[in-house]
Amino acid sequence: MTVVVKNVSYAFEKNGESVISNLNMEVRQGEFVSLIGKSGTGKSTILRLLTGLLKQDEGEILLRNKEIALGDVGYMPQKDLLLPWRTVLDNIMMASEIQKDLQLTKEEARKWLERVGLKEYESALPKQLSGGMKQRVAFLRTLLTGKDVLLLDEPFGALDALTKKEMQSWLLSIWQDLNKTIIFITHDLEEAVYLSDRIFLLHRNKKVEEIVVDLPRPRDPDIFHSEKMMALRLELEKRISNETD
Amino acid sequence: MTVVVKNVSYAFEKNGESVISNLNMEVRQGEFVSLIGKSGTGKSTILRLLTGLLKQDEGEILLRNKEIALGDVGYMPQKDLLLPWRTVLDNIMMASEIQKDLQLTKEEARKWLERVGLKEYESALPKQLSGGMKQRVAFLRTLLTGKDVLLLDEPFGALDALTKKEMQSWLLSIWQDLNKTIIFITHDLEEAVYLSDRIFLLHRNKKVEEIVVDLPRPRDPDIFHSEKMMALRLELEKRISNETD
Amino acid sequence: SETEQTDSNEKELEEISIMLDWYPNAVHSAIYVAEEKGYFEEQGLDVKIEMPADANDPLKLAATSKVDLAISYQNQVILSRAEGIPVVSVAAYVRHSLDSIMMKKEVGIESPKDLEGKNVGYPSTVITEAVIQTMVEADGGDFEKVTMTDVGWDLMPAIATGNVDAIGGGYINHEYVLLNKEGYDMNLLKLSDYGVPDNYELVIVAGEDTFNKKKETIKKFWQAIEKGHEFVKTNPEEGLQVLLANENDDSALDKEVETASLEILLPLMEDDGVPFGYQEEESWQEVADWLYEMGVIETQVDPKDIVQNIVSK
Amino acid sequence: MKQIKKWLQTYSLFCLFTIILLVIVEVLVRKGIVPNFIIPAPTGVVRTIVENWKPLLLEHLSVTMLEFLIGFAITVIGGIALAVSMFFSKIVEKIVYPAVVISQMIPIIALSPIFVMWFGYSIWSKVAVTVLISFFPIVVSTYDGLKSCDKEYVELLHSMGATRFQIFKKLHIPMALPSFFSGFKLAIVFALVGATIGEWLGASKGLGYYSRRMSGNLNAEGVFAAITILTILGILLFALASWLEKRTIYKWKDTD
Amino acid sequence: MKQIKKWLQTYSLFCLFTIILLVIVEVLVRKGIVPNFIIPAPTGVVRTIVENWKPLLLEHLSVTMLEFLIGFAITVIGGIALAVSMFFSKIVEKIVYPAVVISQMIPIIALSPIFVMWFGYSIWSKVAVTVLISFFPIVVSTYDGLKSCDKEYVELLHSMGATRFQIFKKLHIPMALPSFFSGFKLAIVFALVGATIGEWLGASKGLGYYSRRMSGNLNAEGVFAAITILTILGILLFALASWLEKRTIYKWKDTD
Ligand SMILES: Nc1ncnc2c1ncn2[C@@H]1O[C@H](COP(=O)(O)OP(=O)(O)OP(=O)(O)O)[C@@H](O)[C@H]1O
Ligand SMILES: Nc1ncnc2c1ncn2[C@@H]1O[C@H](COP(=O)(O)OP(=O)(O)OP(=O)(O)O)[C@@H](O)[C@H]1O
Ligand SMILES: [Mg+2]
Ligand SMILES: [Mg+2]
Repeated sequence: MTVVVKNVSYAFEKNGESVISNLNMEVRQGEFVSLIGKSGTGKSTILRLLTGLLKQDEGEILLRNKEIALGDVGYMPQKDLLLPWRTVLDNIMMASEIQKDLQLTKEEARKWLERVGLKEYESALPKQLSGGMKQRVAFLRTLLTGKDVLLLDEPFGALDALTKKEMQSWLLSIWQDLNKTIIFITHDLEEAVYLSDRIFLLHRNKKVEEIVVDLPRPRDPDIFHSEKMMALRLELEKRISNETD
Repeated sequence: MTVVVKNVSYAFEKNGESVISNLNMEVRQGEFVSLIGKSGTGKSTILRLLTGLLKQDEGEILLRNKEIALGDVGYMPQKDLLLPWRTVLDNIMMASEIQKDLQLTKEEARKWLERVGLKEYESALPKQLSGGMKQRVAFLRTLLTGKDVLLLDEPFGALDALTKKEMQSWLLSIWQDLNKTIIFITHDLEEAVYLSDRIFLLHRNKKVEEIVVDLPRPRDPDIFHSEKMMALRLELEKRISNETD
Repeated sequence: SETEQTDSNEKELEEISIMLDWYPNAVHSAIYVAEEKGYFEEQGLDVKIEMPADANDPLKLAATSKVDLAISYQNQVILSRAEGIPVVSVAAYVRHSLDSIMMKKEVGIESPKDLEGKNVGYPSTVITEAVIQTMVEADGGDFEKVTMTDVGWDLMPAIATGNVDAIGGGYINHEYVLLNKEGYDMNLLKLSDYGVPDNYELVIVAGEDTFNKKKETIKKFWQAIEKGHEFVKTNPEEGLQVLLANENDDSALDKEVETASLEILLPLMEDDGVPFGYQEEESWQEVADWLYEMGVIETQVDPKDIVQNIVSK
Repeated sequence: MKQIKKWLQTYSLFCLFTIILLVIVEVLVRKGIVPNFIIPAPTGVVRTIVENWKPLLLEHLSVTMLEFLIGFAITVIGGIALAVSMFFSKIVEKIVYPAVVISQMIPIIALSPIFVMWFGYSIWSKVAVTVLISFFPIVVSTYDGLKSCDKEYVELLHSMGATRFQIFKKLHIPMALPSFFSGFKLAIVFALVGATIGEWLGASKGLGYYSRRMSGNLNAEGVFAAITILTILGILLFALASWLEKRTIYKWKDTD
Repeated sequence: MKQIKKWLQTYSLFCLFTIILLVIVEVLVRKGIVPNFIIPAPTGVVRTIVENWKPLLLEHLSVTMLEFLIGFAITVIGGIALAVSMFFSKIVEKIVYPAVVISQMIPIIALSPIFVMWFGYSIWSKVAVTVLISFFPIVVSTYDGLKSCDKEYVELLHSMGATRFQIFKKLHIPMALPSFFSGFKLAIVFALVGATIGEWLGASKGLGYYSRRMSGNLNAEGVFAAITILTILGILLFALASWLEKRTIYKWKDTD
């Protein structure tokens, strides 16, 4: 197991109501898992616990059997948070500036920009980009941390339908190429089904359900229209609606 | 015809490239139409032309055979744009403060808040609301302009999957109750199909395709899983992808 | 070798600084003559002459050893001693009052009593208030009815523009002459005519520490000044010339005015039978008593603490 | 109780530090290491204030306050009026904005003798200095605040058919408040300093005059007594403005 | 060319207005309606500047500039250092912040006689006033700028394993620049005014001294000549600071 979350609880205020309560979760090397659930069920909080930004009140979080620490994983927060005074290229070089052992040349970074269709925007400033472009840059910045485990908080939430589809396929291909472990938050059930090996469904009552997506890999966008996909989506929807809120 | 758009063109800069070019569109009283298309195809621009905020360079826009003017329609912009110093109640009372002939009592406004599940938030300030709640308030504010034609720019873009579903059904029920004419922008193809009588598909090359949604009314959320729905969605997707970009 | 020589020459000169009471004018002729004619150098002194921005400053700066010597006022020195400020007076530079009350003739003030209901401008010191109170009361008037306005040191603009009806603290040899010259028809009331004791208008003061350390240097300084004074006395015209040559671009000394000023000053700088600069303790006592009486100072001061004559009778 | 605790948490260290500093000064002066006329002993200053509280507060403070109030009222009313006309008229803006900014570059103190010539030693010369010194923050902050309003909000109200005046009232004014208040807080302190400067240049009453007179009398305790009162007053005015800001910005509600 | 056109568009009205005002004053003075000592004729002021340019610029301006430069350097270096230490140490912040704010409430002019006693008529009394008057905007704006950094950005860099120093350098410093510059622009103007005030209170050279001296001599032309030079200098310094701001904020790039 690459990531192990064992009996973790967390409350924002001491003695306050816990947002995460007795959470258990295991993620294998190279696995793609999604977290879904209504707004406020603690998805982002789990991601921040996994980065080490928040410290669980109880339980333990292990990365390859060692207590997880800051800088161990790649994290892409919900907002793009690009540094407004840095060009696109400089923004995605961030991590390599911070971690000196990470040897990323500008050439390599440029290749990545090309791959996400931002070749000409290399020296543009964030304010010159559209929302979708920003999101892509933010994703690249996370990818280029070079970490094995990537935590993505709704990376495609701001993209339009088609770009989103493209980005999904693109993400899958990168994931397969690089053998990354990805933990992914989304509001889009289809997206979750299409991308994931497993889905964790968070409820308001802090219970977590696990759904295994037994669609074959590699997946093709055509899979969206398969019977199996529909069935899984229906299943998910039902489980969410059934929740006594 | 309630709304008639005839040969309309618009460019942001004089002699610049036009964003809208020779657009024709007619919307009947009580109809629900959606605009879809990639980011930047001019959906929001069309809505702003329809409010009178922008003035077309060519062609004409008529509301019940009269040139459209500011204050004629209800408009909900893409951002929520709630006034941060006003309570929820005061925010939705906005339009009635501005147009004195609009007689809306606080009592009625409160009833509406109850109907969208924001009863307890009457005197909350916008900063105390979640993204979804803000969007609901912004929608109410538009609805309570009392206008017959409502222009909604991605009202449910920021909501989570389930709340979105709820809001869609809710919107449909209001629309049917009140016999409003709605022009709706969305990125979500399913949403467009579920809600609309007709869908206008905007292309990058400024061509506009019209798709009629021949699903029966009243529609039920179950319709999402119908064959017909799937077929329409596929159709739309194909048309969007086929676009030579 | 030439530079070496000047170097060693300069090394021998002892530095001493003096801050004038105000910007240079006729009263300072002796000092500039001593500088120009090399009298200071004869005494082995290198004198730095400084000017104040506020007439209250020289004494304070002497007390804090920011300058060695300062030209100040007898009143002011007594007041300072009463406040515990460690200064001593080493010589009397002008032996009689220059201070007076001035007003435009057209205002129609004939005697201090007429100041009732009028607005009097004065520099930031209580002493002028005491002066005017003494004069008004000596003249049988009610001081309560006089409006006093602190106008800082901009006495002339204040009276010239008619913002005040009269000014206190102006000098008969300076403001009076200058205002008349500017075309204002001025009247003046003399202090000693209305019960204010005559005083040493200008004295040379030093901080106590400085005096103890540099007594000999100060004596030499005074000898040079004395020589300068002698020169000015015998050649007033030439003495003034030295002063005017020394003026900087932005001071607007008027030859005519300064000539008149010097004429008024010279008789007031010396008394018969008393060496130039010698201070009588009785004079100090008289002024101190008056200040105490007027409530300007709250503690009696002993002239012996203040007076450090560097010339003997 | 909770507020007091919070206040203590924020300021206790500063107070402690101030007290230590005062004690050090006191000791230095008492031991004669620093002469009294260079820095007076803090206890001496307090004694001066206590002994002279009547003339200090009733005679001098009241005059200074009057000058301050008149000047600040003119600044606020005139400044807002100017900012609003700049907001509505491009021409006024183009003439006035540079003038207001440049007025900031003029060393007012150098201009002061001229003021005295214009206004004499009446209250108006002090009011003039007060206004000149506090005008800039009010005008610029109000104007910038009015300008800062997001174009999208304006469009929203336009789409509802709002008139220009309605938009100004319902949108621009509340939007301008945060910026206005940051200028207001500065201006209120500047205005007090301005009144003091005005008095310093020629007066027969007021704390500025008092302090100058005491300085002429070589009475350092008196100088510091006036400065202490003025500083405390400045702090109180600033606190008042901050409180007003809090109340207005956080509780502001538009009623028709 | 385009820049000149833009400049003209922005300032032409103001210039026109100023010229009209100057002409009116000139006429009033020449016709004797307003006496020369109340407002000098603009041409008279210009003549004074032209005739005395040598002492004005070489003697007085240079002294004022020296005081300004020393004082402003101390302010900027000391102010930034203080703001940074406040940022890193809660204790320093709690002691210093109130002190800096309160320093704003002190009427500096009333303190000036004390300064003269402390520093004499040396350059340091002017530097002291300069520093005291310009310190506040630098410290507060720098500190506020450093504080203003969004917590989410800090978390992002933390998650990348950045050290505190890296976060400071890559995030806090650039984030602080806009706020810093708004303080810097104020401070540079205040500093010049401070040097002038310092001279006004005791000096034998410098434009502040010159203007005071001229005022004592009833020479209004001289007063205005000094004020004019000081004002132009203030505008130039402000423009310089604005230019620096533009360059730094809009082109700022972090290189390792
Ligand atoms: N910094 C914080 N302090 C206190 N409470 C917080 C904080 N951040 C989040 N919360 C609360 O914790 C709960 C979970 O928040 P979280 O952001 O993890 O939800 P989420 O599932 O990511 O929601 P969304 O889908 O809207 O992003 C919410 O109730 C939220 O109000
Ligand atoms: N104020 C403006 N000035 C100049 N160009 C503009 C302006 N607003 C929009 N545009 C341009 O007009 C085009 C259409 O913009 P619009 O916002 O209507 O697109 P949209 O279809 O609503 O996109 P999205 O789905 O991202 O909201 C875009 O290319 C955009 O860059
Ligand atoms: Mg979240
Ligand atoms: Mg849009």
